Amino acid sequence: MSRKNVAKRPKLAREGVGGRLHYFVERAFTNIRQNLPVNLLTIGTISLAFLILSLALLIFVNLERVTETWSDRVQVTAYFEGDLSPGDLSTLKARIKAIKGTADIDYVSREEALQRFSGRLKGQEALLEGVSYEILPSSLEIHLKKDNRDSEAVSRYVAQLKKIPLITEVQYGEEWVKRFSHFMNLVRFAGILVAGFIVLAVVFIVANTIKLTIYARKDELELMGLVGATRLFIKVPFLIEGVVQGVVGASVALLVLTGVYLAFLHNADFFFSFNTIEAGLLFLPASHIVALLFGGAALGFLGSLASLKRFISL
Amino acid sequence: MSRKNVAKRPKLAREGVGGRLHYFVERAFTNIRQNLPVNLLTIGTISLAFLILSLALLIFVNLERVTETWSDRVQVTAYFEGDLSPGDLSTLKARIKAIKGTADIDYVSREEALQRFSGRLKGQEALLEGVSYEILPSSLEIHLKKDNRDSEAVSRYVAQLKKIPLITEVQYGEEWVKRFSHFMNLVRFAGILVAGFIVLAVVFIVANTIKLTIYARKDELELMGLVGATRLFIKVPFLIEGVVQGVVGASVALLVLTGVYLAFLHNADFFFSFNTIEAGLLFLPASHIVALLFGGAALGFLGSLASLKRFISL
Amino acid sequence: MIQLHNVYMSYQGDGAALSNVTLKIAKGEFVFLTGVSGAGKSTLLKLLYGALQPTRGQVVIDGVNVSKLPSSQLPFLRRKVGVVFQDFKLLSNRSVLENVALTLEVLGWGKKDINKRVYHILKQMGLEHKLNSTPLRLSGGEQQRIALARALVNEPKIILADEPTGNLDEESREKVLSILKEANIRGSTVVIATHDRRLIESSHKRLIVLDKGHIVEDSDES
Amino acid sequence: MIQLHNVYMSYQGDGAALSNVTLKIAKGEFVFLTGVSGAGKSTLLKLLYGALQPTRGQVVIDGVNVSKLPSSQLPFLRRKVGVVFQDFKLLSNRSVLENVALTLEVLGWGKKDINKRVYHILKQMGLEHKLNSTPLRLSGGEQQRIALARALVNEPKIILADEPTGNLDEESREKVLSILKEANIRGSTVVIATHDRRLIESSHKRLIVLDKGHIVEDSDES
Ligand SMILES: Nc1ncnc2c1ncn2[C@@H]1O[C@H](COP(=O)(O)OP(=O)(O)OP(=O)(O)O)[C@@H](O)[C@H]1O
Ligand SMILES: Nc1ncnc2c1ncn2[C@@H]1O[C@H](COP(=O)(O)OP(=O)(O)OP(=O)(O)O)[C@@H](O)[C@H]1O
Ligand SMILES: [Mg+2]
Ligand SMILES: [Mg+2]
Repeated sequence: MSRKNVAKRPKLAREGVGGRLHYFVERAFTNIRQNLPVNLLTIGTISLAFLILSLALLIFVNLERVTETWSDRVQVTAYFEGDLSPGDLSTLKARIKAIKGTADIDYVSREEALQRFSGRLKGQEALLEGVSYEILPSSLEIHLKKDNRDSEAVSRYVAQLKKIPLITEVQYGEEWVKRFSHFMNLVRFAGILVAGFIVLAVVFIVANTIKLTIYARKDELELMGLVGATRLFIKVPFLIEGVVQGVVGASVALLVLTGVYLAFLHNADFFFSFNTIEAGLLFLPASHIVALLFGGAALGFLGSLASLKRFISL
Repeated sequence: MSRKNVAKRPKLAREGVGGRLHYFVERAFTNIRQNLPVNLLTIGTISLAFLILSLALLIFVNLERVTETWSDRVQVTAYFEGDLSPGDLSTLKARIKAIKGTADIDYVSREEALQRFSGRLKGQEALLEGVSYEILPSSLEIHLKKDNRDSEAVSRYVAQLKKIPLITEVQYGEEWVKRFSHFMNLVRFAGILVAGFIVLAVVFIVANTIKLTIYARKDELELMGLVGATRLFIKVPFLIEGVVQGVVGASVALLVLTGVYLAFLHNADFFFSFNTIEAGLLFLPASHIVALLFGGAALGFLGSLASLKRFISL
Repeated sequence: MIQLHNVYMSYQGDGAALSNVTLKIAKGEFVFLTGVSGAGKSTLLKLLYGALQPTRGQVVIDGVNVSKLPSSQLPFLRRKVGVVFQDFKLLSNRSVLENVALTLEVLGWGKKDINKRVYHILKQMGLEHKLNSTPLRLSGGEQQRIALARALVNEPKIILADEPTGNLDEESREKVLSILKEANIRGSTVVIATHDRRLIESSHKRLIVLDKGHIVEDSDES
Repeated sequence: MIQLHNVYMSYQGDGAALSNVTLKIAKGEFVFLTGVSGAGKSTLLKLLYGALQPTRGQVVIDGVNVSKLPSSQLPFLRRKVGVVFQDFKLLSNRSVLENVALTLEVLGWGKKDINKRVYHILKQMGLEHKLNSTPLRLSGGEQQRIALARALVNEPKIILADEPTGNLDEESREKVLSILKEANIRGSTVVIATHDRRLIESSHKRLIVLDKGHIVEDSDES
C-alpha cells in the first residue's frame, strides 16, 4: 500500500451534510448500545422525572377544569319592574346580549322563582303556606363568559347592565364573587408556583443525570480530542444521544401515565360508583403531550450541551 | 526495618468496633471530598427529588386540612315537638352526647332560626313580611366527630338519634352527605395514588442516581477487593456515603421548602390580601420532617446497598 | 508455597489461555516468568491471586486450594499476596500516599504507622516527594513504582509482579530489582512476569517460559 | 517539521518538567528520546501534540506555532500526528476494530475503507483475530499494539510513540520497530520515547537524552 493511496483520504462516508448526519446518528445509537447500563439508568431517571411532571400537568388540567365548572356559578340576576311583554323582553335580551362578556340569558318567571324558592326551603315548607307567587319578581339570569368572571370584570359588567333603563335592580353576590376571585387567583398562583417548581426540579434532575453519565465517559471525550476530532464531531453524537434519552424518557412517562389514567378511570368507576366520564376526568390534551415530548428532546439536548462544555475545552 | 517488626502488624487503628467505625466514617467523608463533583450532582438530584416529594406532602397536608374544614359542614339537625324546658333540654343534650360520634351540640331557638332564614333570603326580604318566628321550629344542631362524617357512619348515627323519644324529626341532607362522602373517598384515593407515585418515582430516581455514581467508581471497588479488603470493608464507607448524601439531600430540600413556604406566606398576604395565617396554611408537621430525613437516610443506604451488589461479587 | 496442578484456563468462548500447567514454587523462591505477548503470563498470575478461577485443575497457595475457597475467604488470601498489576490500577482520585496506604488500611493499621511505613517505602522508590501528588500527575515510570510500593508495603508472603519494569530506565530497574531481591531475602516468595531479557539474564534465577499457554521451559527442571 | 525554541514547561506549582529545551527535528527523521523516569520525555511529546502548552518558549510543528494556535485549529494539527500514549488510552467499551477506526472516522472515511484499512494494520500487528475483542480482554502487549495500530492507521506525517514496547517481547518489539521504520521510509517523521537501550543501540538513529528537563545529549549535534 503506497503512501499516495492513503494520504489522499479515500471517498468520505457519504459526502455532504446528509452523510455526516447519518454517521452521527449511527454513532449515537452505537454509543447507547455500548453504554447500555448507564443509558438505561439515565432513561429511567428521565422517565420518572417526566412522570412526575406529566402527572402534575394532568392534575393541573383537571383542576383547571373543575374551577371552570365552579366559576359557572358566577351569575348576574337582573330584575325589572312588573311583567314585560314578549316584545319588550326580547329587546331587553338583545340589549343585554350586546354587552361584552354576556354568555347566556335565562328568563325566570314568577312561577319558576317560587318553585326554586320552595326547593331551597326543603323541610320548612310550612313557611310557604299562604305565600303566592306574585310576591316574587321575575328576572333574567345572565351567565358570563369565562374571561369575565373575576371580581373586577363582573363589576364593570354590572355597571353597563345598570345603564339599561328597564332594569331596576341587579344582584350578583358581590361578596361571593370577590372571594371566589381571590380564591381563584390564589389557586392559580399556587398552581403555577408548584408547576414551575416541578419543571425546574425536573430540568435539574435530568441535567444532573446526564452530567453524571457524561462524567463517566470523560476518557472518551478526552481521547476523541487527542485523535483530532473537532469539537462538533465530538459533541454531536452526545447531543443526539441526549435527545434520544429525553424523548424516550418522556415517551415512557406518557405511556405509564396513560396506563395509570386508564386504570384509575376503570377502578374509580368500580369502587366509588363515580362516573368518571360524566365527571369529565380529562387526559392531557394533545398539545401538552407534544410539548412534553419536545421538552424531553430539548432537555436532553441542552443537558448534554451544558455537560459537554465542562469537558470539551480543547 | 526487620521483617519481624512488620509481619506482626502494628497496633490497629483503634481496636474494636468504635475504632473501625471511626475509620469508616473518616473514609466516607474523604471519599465525598475526593469525588466532590459527582457527590454534588448526586446530592443535588436527591435534593430536587425530595423537594418534589416534600412539596407534594405539603400540599397533601393542606388539602387534608381543607377537606377537614369542609367536612365540618356534615351536621345533623334534630327537631322536637314544641318548646322544651331548660331541664328537659339538658337531659336531651346529655342523651345525645352519650351517642358515640357526637362532637358538639348547638341549641337553635326560633328567633335564631328566623334570623338565619332571613339571612338566606337576602334581597327577597319582602317574602318575610308578615311571617312570625313562631312558624319556625327550634332545633339542636349536632356536629359529628371527624371519624364519623362518612355516609355510613352518619346514617348509623341518625338511627341512634331517632331512638330518643323527644326527637320528632332528624335532618342531615342525606344526599349531600353521600356525595360528599364519595367525593372525599375519591380525593383521598387520588391523593394516595399520586403520593405513592411520587414516593416511588423519588425512590427510583435516587437509587438510579446513586447507581450511576457507584458505576463511575467501579475501578475503586475492584481494586479494593484485589488488595484484600473484605466485602464489609469495601461496602461500609459507600453505605455511609449514601446515608450522608440522602440526609444532606433531604435537608437541603426541606430548607428550600421552608424558604418557599415563608416567601409564599408573605407574598400571598401581600398580593391577594389573603390572610394566610387565618386561612391556616400549614407547614409540614415535625413528624413528617423527621420521616423525610429518615427516608433520605434509608434511601441513601438502600440505594447504595443495591448498587454495590452489582459490583461486589468477590 | 505455590502449586498448580494440571491447570487449564480458557476465557469464555475463546481458546485456552493456559493448558495443562503444572508448577511448583517453593517458599522463598525467586522466579521469572516469560514468554511472548499473549502467552498467558498475566493469566497465570491472576490465578495466583484469585482474580480468575481455573476452568480445570487445582491452584494451591500457601496450603489453601484457591479453586475451593469460599469467596468470603478470598480477601484473607489476597492479604498475603502483593500484586503489581500490569496496568498499575492506581486510583486517580487519591493521592500517592493514600494509594499505597490502601494495603495497610485493609489490614487495619493505625494512621501513624501507615504514614511512617508508606514514607519509608516511597523513599526506597525515590518518590517520597510525590507523596501528595495524584497518579495522573506522575510520569509513567513513577506510576509503576507507586504500584510496586503498594504491593510491597505490607511485606507480603508472596509478591507477584506483572511486567514491573516496562516503564523504567536502567537505573530504576536495578533499584526495583534489588528491592524485590531484598524482600525475597526477608522471606517473600517472588514471581515476576517480564519480557526484559536483560533483567532475567543478570539475575541468574529460576526462569519459566510460557508459550501459547504451555510451559515450554523451566530452568529448575531442565 | 518539529522545532522547539527555548521551551520551558512547569506543571502548576511544581518545578520545571522541561527547561530551556531547543530542538529541531527535520521532516523524515527518526529520533529516539530517552532519559531516566521523570526526566520529561512524555511532557515533551505532549507539547508536540498540543496536549500541553509550554509555560515559555515556542513550539512549531509543520510550520504551525502550536502555542499560538487557536483551539479550533488544534484538531487539524492532531490529525497529522499519530500518538502512542504511554498509558494506551484505549476505550474499554469499544471493540478493537472501533478503537483503531476512530482515527479514520475523525477524518471522515467511509465504513468500507475503514474496515479494510484497520484489518490490514491489525494483521501487520498480528492481532487480526482480536478484531472484535474489547481492550479489557486483551493482554498488556496486545493492548500496546492496538494503541500503536491506532496511531499508525492513517499514516500520519508525524508519529510520536511514548514507550511503545514496554510490554512487548523481543520478537514483537522487532516487528513494531520495523513497522515504525517502514512508516519512516514512507515519509513519516518518527519520535520514540523509550528506556529500551537495546532498541536504541540496534537502530543507529539519532538519540536525544533528557535529564531533569534538560537536553543533556543529542547525537546529531555532538
Ligand atoms: N479477560 C479476557 N477475556 C478473554 N481473553 C483474554 C482475557 N485476558 C486475556 N485474554 C487472552 O488470553 C491470552 C493470554 O493473555 P495474558 O494477559 O495472560 O498474556 P500475557 O502473557 O500476560 O501477555 P503480555 O505479555 O502481552 O502481557 C491472550 O491471547 C489474551 O488475548
Ligand atoms: N500532570 C502533571 N502534573 C504535575 N506534574 C507532572 C504531571 N505530569 C508529569 N509531571 C511531572 O513532571 C516530570 C516529568 O514527567 P514526564 O511524564 O514527562 O516523565 P517521563 O520522562 O515521561 O518519565 P517516564 O519515563 O517515567 O514516563 C515528573 O517529575 C512528573 O512527576
Ligand atoms: Mg500480561
Ligand atoms: Mg513518560
